[in-house]
Amino acid sequence: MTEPFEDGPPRAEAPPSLVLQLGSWEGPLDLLLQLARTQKVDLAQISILALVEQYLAFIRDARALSLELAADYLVMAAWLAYLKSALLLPPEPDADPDPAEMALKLQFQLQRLGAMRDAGQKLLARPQLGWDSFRRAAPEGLSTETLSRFDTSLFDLISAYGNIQARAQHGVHVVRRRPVMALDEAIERLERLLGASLDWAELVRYLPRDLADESYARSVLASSFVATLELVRQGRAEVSQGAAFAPILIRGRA
Amino acid sequence: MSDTAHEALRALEAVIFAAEAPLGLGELTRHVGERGDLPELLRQLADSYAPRGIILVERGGRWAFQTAPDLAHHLRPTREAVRKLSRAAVETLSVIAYHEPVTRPEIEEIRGVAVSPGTLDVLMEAGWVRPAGRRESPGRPLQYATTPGFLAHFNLASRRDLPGLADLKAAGLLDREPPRELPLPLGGREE
Amino acid sequence: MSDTAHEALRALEAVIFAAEAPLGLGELTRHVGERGDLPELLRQLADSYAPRGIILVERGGRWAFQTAPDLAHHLRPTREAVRKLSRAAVETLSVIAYHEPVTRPEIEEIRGVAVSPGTLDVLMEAGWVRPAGRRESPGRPLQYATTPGFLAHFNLASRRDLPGLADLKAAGLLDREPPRELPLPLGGREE
Repeated sequence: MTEPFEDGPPRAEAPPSLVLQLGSWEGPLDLLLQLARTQKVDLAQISILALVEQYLAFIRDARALSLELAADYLVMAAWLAYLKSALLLPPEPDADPDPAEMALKLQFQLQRLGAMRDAGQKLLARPQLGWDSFRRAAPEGLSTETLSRFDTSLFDLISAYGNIQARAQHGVHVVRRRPVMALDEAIERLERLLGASLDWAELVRYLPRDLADESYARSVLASSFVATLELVRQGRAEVSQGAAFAPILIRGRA
Repeated sequence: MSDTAHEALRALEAVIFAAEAPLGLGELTRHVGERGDLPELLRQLADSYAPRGIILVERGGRWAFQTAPDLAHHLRPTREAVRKLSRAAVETLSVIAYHEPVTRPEIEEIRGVAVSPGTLDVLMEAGWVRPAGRRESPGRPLQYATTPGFLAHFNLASRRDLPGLADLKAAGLLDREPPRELPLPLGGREE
Repeated sequence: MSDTAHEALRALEAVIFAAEAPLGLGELTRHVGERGDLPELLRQLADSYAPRGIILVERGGRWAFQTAPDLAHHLRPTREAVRKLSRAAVETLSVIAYHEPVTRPEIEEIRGVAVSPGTLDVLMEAGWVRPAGRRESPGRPLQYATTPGFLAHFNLASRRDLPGLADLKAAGLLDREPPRELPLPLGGREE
C-alpha cells in the first residue's frame, strides 16, 4: 500500500464515541425521548438529572464538532441547564416554578410522546383494509326511488282557469291596421310600370292618382322612393335630380 | 366437512366476494391454488348460500355473489313524496280540462305564453293528461285530453261538472286581479 | 329461528352486501323496515358469518362485509397498495385518534414540533381525519378528529378498541391539559 490515495481520498478522523445524527431528530423533545430510551427504564422511572446530563453532553459534542444546531436545540439546552442547577441546589420551599414539578412535567411530556409513538406503531400493526381484508370491489349500491304524488285541489284548478280568462279580458290589445304601402308592393309595382318606359319621367307620374287618404299617399310616396333606390342598386333603373328639391326623374334600364 | 375443504371454501368465498367481476375457474385456481374438485366446491358453496340473502350464482362459467332476487325491493325501496304543481302546470291542466281535446299551440294561445316541454311531461307523469290523437288539420298537431285519473283525483263525475265561465264569474274567480307575483309575460316564455 | 327473523336476516345481509359504504342502524331500518331488535339481529348475522371467508364487521356503529384478514394472501394485489406514511403522519394520526377532538396547537405541543403543512393534508386525503368544528376558546381554533373511514381502515369496531386506550387513560396521558402549564421551550419544525 504505497499509493496514498488508492482507497479513495483521505478521511477526517471519525468522531469520538457519540454518533451524531442531526437531522434525524424531530426537534429537541424527540431527541430527549431517544436519549431517555437509552436509559432502558420505564419512562415513569426515568432519571431526569441523568437525562439532562445526556442532552447537555450531546449539545456540547455537537458544538465541539462545529455542527450547526437549530436554535430550538440550544434554547432547550439553556432551559435544561437551568433545570439541572435548580435540581442540584438545596430545595427552596418558595421556588417558582418548583424544579421538582418542572422535572415531573418534562417526564409527563416524554411519556406522552412515547405513548403516542408506540400507539402509532400498534395502529400500523393492525390488519388494514385494502391490505389484510377487502371490501367488495364493485357494490351495486342502494338507492331510494321517489314516487311523486301531486297535491292539487279542484279550487287550484278552477281558479287557475279563472286567472287565465281574467288575464285575457284585461290584456287584449289590438293594434289597428294602418294604411301603408309595403316596400315589397312598391318595388313590384314600380318594376312593372318602368319596364315599359326607357324615357326619363318624374317619379310622381308612376304613383297612383286620386289617393283620398293623406297618410296612405305619404306612405306610397316614401315606399316608392325607397323602391326606386333599390331598383337603382340592382342596376334595373336610373335616377336623376337636377337640384335640391327639384323633381326626381327615373327611367328603366334594359 | 374436512378442515381443508372448509379452508378452500373460505378462500373461494373471499376471492369471489372481493373480485371486481365474476371469476372463471382459471382465475379462481390462480387465486386459491389447486384445491381438488373446484366445481364441486363451488356447488357446495352455492348450496350453503342458497337460503341466505346473498347467493352464489354461475353465469357463463363465471361465479359471483349477488343479492337474492326476492329482496330487490329492500335495495330500491320506494318513498312517496308530495309535490306541488307549478302554476304553469296547473294553468295548463285547467286549459286542457276546459278545452279538450286541445293542441299545444291552442294552449299557448289561451294562456298567452309558451308551454315549456316539461309542463306537459309533469302532467302526464301525474297521470292526469294523455295524448289524444292528432288533429286533422295542417301539421297534424298532437292533441291532449284529461284521463279518468284526473276526474278521480278532483272528484268529478265528468268534465261537465267543471264550473262554467258563468259560474266562475259568479264565484268571483273571473274578476279577481291577477296575483301580484304574476310574472310579466315578457318574451313569451313561462317561468 | 323463526321465519320472520330468518327473513329479517336475509334482508339485512342483502342490503349490507349491496351498499357502497358501511351502513348505520338508521339506514338499515330505512331499507329493511322495522324488524325488532336490529343490534341483536346484526349480532346473530355476524356470528353466522364468523367462520366464513366473508365476515360481518361493525366499524364505528356502521356495518359492512369484508374478507377475513387471514385470507389476505389469496387477495393481496401484486402491487404495493398501501402507501408508506411518514413517521410524522403516523404520530399525528395517533395523537388525533387518542385525543380527539384536538387542535393543531395541541398536536404540536404533544409532538414537540410544528405540524408541517403536508401532514394533516395526507391524513385528510386518506379519509382518516376530518375537521371537527371549532373549540370555544380564545381564537376559536379548528379541531380535528378521526372519521369512520379511519376505524374501518384499521379494523376497529369503535374508538374504544384503540390499542392501549384504557391504560393510557388510566395513566392520565390522554388528559387535554398537562398537570399545569409547562414552561418547556418547544417549537422546532419537523422534517
